[in-house]
Amino acid sequence: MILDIDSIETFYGETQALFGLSLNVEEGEVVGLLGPNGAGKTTTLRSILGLTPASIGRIEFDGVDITHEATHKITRAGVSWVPDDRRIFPTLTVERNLSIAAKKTRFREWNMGEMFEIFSPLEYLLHRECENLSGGEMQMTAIARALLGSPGLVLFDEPSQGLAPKIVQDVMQTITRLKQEGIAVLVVEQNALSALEVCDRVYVMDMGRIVHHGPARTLLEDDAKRISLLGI
Amino acid sequence: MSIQQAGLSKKTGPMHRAIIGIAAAMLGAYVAQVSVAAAGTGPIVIGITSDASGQYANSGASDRRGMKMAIAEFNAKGGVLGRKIEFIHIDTETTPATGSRVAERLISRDKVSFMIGAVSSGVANAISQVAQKNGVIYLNTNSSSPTESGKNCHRVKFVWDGNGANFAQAAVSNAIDSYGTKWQLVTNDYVWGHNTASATKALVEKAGGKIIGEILVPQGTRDFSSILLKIQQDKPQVVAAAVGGDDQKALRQQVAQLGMGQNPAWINNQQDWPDVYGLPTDNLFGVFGTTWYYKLDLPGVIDFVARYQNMYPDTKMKVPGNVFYNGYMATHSLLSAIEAAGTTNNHAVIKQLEQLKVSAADRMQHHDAFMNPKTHQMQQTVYLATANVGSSDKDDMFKIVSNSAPMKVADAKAEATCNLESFADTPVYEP
Amino acid sequence: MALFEAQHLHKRFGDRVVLEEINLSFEAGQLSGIMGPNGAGKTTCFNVLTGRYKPDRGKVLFDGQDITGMTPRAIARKGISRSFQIMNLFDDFSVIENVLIAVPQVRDRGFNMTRRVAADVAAMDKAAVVLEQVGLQDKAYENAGSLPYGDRRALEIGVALATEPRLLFLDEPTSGLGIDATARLSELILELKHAYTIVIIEHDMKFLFGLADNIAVIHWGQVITRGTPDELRANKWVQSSNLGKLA
Amino acid sequence: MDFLINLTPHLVNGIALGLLFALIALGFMLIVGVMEVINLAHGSLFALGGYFAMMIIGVEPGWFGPLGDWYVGLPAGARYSFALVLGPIAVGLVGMLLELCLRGTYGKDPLFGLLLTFGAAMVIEELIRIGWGSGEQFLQTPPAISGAFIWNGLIWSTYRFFAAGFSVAAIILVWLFLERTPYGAIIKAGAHDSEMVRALGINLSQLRLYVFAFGVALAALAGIIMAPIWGLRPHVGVDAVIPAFLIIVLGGVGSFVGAVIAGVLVGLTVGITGAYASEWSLMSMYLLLIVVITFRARGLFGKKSMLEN
Amino acid sequence: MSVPFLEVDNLRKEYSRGLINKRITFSLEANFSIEEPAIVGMMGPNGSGKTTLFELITGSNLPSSGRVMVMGQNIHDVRYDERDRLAIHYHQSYQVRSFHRTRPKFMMQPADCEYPMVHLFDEPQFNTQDGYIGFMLDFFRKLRGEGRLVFVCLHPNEPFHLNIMREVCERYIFVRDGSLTLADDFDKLVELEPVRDYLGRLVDVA
Amino acid sequence: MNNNTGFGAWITRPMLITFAILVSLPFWIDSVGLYQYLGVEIVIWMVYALGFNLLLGYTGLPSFGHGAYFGIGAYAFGLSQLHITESIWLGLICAILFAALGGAIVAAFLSHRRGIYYALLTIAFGQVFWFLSIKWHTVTGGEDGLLNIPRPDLNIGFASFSLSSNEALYYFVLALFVVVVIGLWRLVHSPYGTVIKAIKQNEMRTGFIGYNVWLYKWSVFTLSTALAGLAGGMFAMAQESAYPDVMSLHASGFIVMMVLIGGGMVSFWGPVIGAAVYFLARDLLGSATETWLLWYGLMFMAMVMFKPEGIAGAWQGFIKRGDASTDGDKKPVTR
Repeated sequence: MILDIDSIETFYGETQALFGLSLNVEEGEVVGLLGPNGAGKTTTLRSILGLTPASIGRIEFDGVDITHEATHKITRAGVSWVPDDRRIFPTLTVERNLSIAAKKTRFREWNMGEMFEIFSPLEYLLHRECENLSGGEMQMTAIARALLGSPGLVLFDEPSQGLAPKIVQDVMQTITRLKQEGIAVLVVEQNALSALEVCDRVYVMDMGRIVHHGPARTLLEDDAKRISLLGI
Repeated sequence: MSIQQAGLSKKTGPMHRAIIGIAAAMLGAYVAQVSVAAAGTGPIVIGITSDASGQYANSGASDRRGMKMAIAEFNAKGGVLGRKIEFIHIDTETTPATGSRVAERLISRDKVSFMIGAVSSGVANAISQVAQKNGVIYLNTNSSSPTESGKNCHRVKFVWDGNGANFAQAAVSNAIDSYGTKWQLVTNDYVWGHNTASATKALVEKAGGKIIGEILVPQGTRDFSSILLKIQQDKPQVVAAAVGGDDQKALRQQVAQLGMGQNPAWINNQQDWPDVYGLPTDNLFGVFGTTWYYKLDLPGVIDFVARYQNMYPDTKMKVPGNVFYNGYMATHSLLSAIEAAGTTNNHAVIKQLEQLKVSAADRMQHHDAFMNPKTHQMQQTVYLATANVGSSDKDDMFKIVSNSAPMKVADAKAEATCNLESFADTPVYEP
Repeated sequence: MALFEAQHLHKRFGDRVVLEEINLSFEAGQLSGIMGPNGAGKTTCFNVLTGRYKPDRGKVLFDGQDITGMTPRAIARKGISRSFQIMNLFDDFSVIENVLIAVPQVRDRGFNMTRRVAADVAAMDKAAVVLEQVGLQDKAYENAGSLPYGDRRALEIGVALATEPRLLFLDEPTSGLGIDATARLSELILELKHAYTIVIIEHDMKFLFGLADNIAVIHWGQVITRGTPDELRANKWVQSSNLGKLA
Repeated sequence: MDFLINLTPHLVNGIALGLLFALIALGFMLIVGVMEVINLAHGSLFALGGYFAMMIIGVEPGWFGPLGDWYVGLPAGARYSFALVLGPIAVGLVGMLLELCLRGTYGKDPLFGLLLTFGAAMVIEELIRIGWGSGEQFLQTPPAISGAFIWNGLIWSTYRFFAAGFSVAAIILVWLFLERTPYGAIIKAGAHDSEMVRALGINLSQLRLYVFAFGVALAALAGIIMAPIWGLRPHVGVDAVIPAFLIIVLGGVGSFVGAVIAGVLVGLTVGITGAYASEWSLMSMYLLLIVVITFRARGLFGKKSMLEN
Repeated sequence: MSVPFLEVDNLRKEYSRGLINKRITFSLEANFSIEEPAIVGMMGPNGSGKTTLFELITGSNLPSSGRVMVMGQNIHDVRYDERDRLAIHYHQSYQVRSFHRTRPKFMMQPADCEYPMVHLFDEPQFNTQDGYIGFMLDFFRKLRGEGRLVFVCLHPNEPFHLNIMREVCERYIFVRDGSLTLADDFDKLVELEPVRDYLGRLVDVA
Repeated sequence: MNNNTGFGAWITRPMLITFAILVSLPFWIDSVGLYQYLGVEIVIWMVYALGFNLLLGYTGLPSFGHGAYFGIGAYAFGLSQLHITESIWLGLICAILFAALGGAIVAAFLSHRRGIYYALLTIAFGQVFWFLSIKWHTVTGGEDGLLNIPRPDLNIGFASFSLSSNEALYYFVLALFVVVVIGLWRLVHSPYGTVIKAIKQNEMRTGFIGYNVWLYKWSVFTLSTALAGLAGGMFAMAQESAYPDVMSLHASGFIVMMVLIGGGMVSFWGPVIGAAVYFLARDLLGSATETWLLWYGLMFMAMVMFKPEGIAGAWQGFIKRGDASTDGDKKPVTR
């Protein structure tokens, strides 16, 4: 098991956002985390990353307790993050954005050439300042940045949000590729249908709790259940 | 207080008690450090009010050493009127408002007998005002503003340093003869600067010189480059600088950098020893006034320097300077005056000080000195000095150029502007 | 004539055109919707309409009066009120204080330095009414900063309501709400619909289709189409979308 | 025409002065821009730099054994260069200590960082006073850059031009460092989005520590350069921190180019008023600021910053 | 109409790398003109130069040679802040224009229009789920109806993308590796060998 | 803050305790090793700090040049006594009016600004006033200040009291302090007080619910400078002089320190505590050691690092924790 979250509770100041949340991800597995806005999906990712550490409960990554570890150490252990708003550094070039993320971990290492292969436009964008990139280009940069960190687990936060379908498709292909390489993926999605197609298992959250958990196929096939849980 | 405490704690529980406990402990610390000076019998307590932080901290320290040496010497003789002499020092921060508060504190809480010490005229004013209100004698040891013995004079205040007008008197005619008649003034744009400059101006014009311009620089100026360029463009023969404090230090440095210290000739009002000690001699620019120098070839000077070195073996300044000298002399004269008066009654001591005459030998100066009873300024020898370039002794920085008798350099304007309070208006104070 | 009208609004930020050509009008007593995909310029449009930004070109009319370029304050005093997408409350105040400060009577006495706020019974009553409207009457003395998300959304609307607006703008009120909370919000807005003229910005079409009398679709900083929910729903692409399938 | 001829030296002088101001503001800007901390201890550390340099140059034979004696035997220029390198490093270490104290204030009202450094300024100034006394000190400069030269019939200080040239070099180097090196990229990234930087595996606390130390070292460098012009006394820092603050706001918080331009602008203003209305030369700086900020809320090149809230 | 709507006149753009030993990494050539209002569909893979062409048309990118005339005005002679009155580039969700500023404002001409004449939609988000497509297509038609020239650029990867293009567009431009191929209707377009090659199995669906 | 007990009452228990301590002060101040004059200064600075906190603590506007208005008050008091007529009321009214006038003009420039730009503009204006006070020496006496300002008798129509003793003066400034405290307490619980607190929390939203934020920011600055002027006038009375250095940047920095140490950001009483602690610490340290700045600076740093909400904040936390431990089940840890 690469990621094991055991009944964590997370607070923002005095407001509680997660209530005894547990989930796990196996190596090379793609797990979806679905649910409405404000359900606590992003908070879950932030807790894993140590940006908003859980106050109660335990998070293990790769067999090590990372609940109260510093963010940079968690990342160096092999967790990469593709945030929903990309958070590309706008004053830097694409190349710098990528190079400051590059590092070695015990997991598979990626190089720039592979990035160009996955996202061909990156090559000619390399020396552009990121301020002027389009949304899709930013997303490519964000994903490439995450991969260059040699992750064993990639956290995708709403990867399809605000993207052209073609790019969404690219992103989903990338996720499939990661799976083939044995890298685990936890993907947070609102746009649930596209996510369901690539996921092995899904968790559905609401109000800071897991309200459903099971194979992705079940939800894909069971319309009634899907609509009651996800509204689509 | 204990009743209040009980009342409070009953109502409000343990936290209040804890806090009140802490407060009580704090106040207790205060009580512990109160030194009680009962009037008339106990030790004579001198409140030292020299600056320990701010612009004049360094001079303040030197001033203080002078006073302490005088006090130590009297104590060694058994004190004054059979009473030991003690002192309390509180920092006035080179800030008049703090000066006021410190004076209030020293008088009302510490019950001091006398107050001594000032470098900044603003602080001296503030202290003297409180002192006058209470009738406490105050010695302004080292501030050289003409207003101290002019419009801001007080019955209880005595001024021991030469002032800007004295120094200008000594310098101007000398400089016109040696360097030329085309003068430019560089004046710090505040009261002291203006007073000093106008004194210089009057003297220059009287002696047949011509002022070609006056450059006003605001207090706090650190960069004089544009002003130095302007001086070069205007080509005066003599520049009379009335620039004080840190501004003067920066100006000195920048003049030295340009090698402009000799041409044009600089007339600088005064350079206090602690301000220049340790600097290279080319940093002392021009001709300036002082009241004393440790290499004066007079009897007693060598012994005085030896006493200094004996008492302060670790201080950075290996030899005493004018600020130390003024602090020492003022304290010494005050204590002598008390002895002469036979009482610490302020009116009696003031009268003694007003008719103070000190021989040249006792003051280690070239001429006899005396207190001017109308302005309460010590009338003393004023020396002109310049940098002792090429000296091998690091301490021997000044070359004394001339000395002037007190009457020759008297501040004529002071008597006209000074209006001392009557004795009747000065409360009796007998510590 | 429409209560509120926007004509040819154009807005840039530096080298970025955000609104190209916006023409809108809202009738009194109706609930109008503005919708569009993410980043279409909805929020900027909203900010221009409510005076937070001044348009580079174009006019905004309220009740026949030109209010273009007026300060938010002046616009608010004319009777236009708005809520915010990113919550904008007075976090250190209690819930009732948040509402109280928005009540016009309190506002008119804003420079009164001696009267006790809490003693102003009329204003307190008014605030209580608003709290009841948005369902927060039980939490009146809780700190706004520590309310749960859904309640903060409701309070956001409550503050806007307390100003007794003639026109109420709501900016993405469902943003961040779960299914239940969204449903409750729908009910709340349906209630308010009887009393106020409301304009809602939303990217959630389903939510708007259920509430609005008419809808303008904004994209690329322009109104690309407008109509009643039924008209819009008739579009074959809407039919074949998730929305159509559900509707 | 005469007026123009008279004016030219003042323009040259003003620009030189402005470059010095820019150098003084450089470290301050870096810390404000990257960490959003207004470091009021900038001035005291500026002074500390001068004192450290003085100590390094003034080593006397016998202090540190044979190595010290070898060092004392070096020419003045070499010792001065040592001071230029070691002084800032030493102050950088002091800065690191201060940064550790500052950690608690991150993410809170920027006022707290400002106040903490205000306290630190008092402490450092007092420590200087305890260590070196409150008197005026003198920083030796090597003969090659001392003295004066005559140009256009006027005497100019060699050192001032060395200092201005040095400022230009320092400004360019810092700019290159920020723009052209991966470290600069990390610093800029950290300034923009500290959370994301952490999530990329960069140790943010360490980054802040180094950036603070670097900014403070630049303050020390400015202190060493300015000491021979302004003199060296414990409270000399006050003269540095206010212009630095002013230049940053004038140029716009977070803008490198803005700070440099604002520095030169302030230098020109002070220089020219110094020549023609010298009694207003200090005030002109503040009036310039009031005028600029009245019309341009965020300074000349400012971006939105957390410090506005 | 005497003046053509859009005249792309021997336009050439090269990107190169290396200071001394210059290597051309990308080049685009275009030469065409469109006389009247139309909806023009543009297709081609990512990185083929579609966006660059749009940037050149809106004046936010400088050509290596050649010129772009919009409504008879050379776009690069029009004031920077008014170029979008002639041709506007809808890039993802908003329009970013970063100009290489070469001349001061007073040396340039003002634009002749209030509302843009040429609208370039760069990869609009055609998402079947949210239902906006229909409104977008209506909007293209509306602009066309008001006498505007509309470009819709797409990199189709779903059958319905092709259907959309066929439904709204009147003319087509295919871009690949920096060179343009023009077609007057959809059928002609898909007959072209490079297009078939590019679309692969999608063509069969179409 | 203060939602339950005494919310907006005219007089509250802490107020009575404070007044009681201060009224009894002359009877015990000497026996704890302090001196009456210090009491006068402390109470004056409390007024100044309270006025300043209206700006910093309640409206969230940092002013680092507030000394200027304190100084203007002092000069206005002095000049009116020296050149018009000796009257306490005239002097204090002049002090308030001129300081408020200066404040009003400056506030007109400031009130559109926020954060660092606000702070820096206040510094710039503060420096301008300070500079003018030295430059305009024909009026202000330059760096020597305005000296020998009379301390006129207090004339309240039917009777007249001499204020020449520090005790008498103390009771006079205390009376003004009481008026200021009650007035400010009222003000911060009035609609006006609510609005300025709202501006501190969310300036934009305050504008959007129809308040003229600019006008409130302007008025609160002016009000705060008027109080600074009043304090300055009293200070001139106490010192019988007016000096430019109270206008310096340093002095302005000290008032900020005072208010924060006391806990002005979280409590009405913060500035009162702060002024007292500041003067006591300074007096104690200043007489104990020459390096008092070092210790004071360290104390201040420790305060910001460990208790940034100040003494009043620490006190509140202390009480809160006490409450929590006694009735822990009343307050659930989680929702």
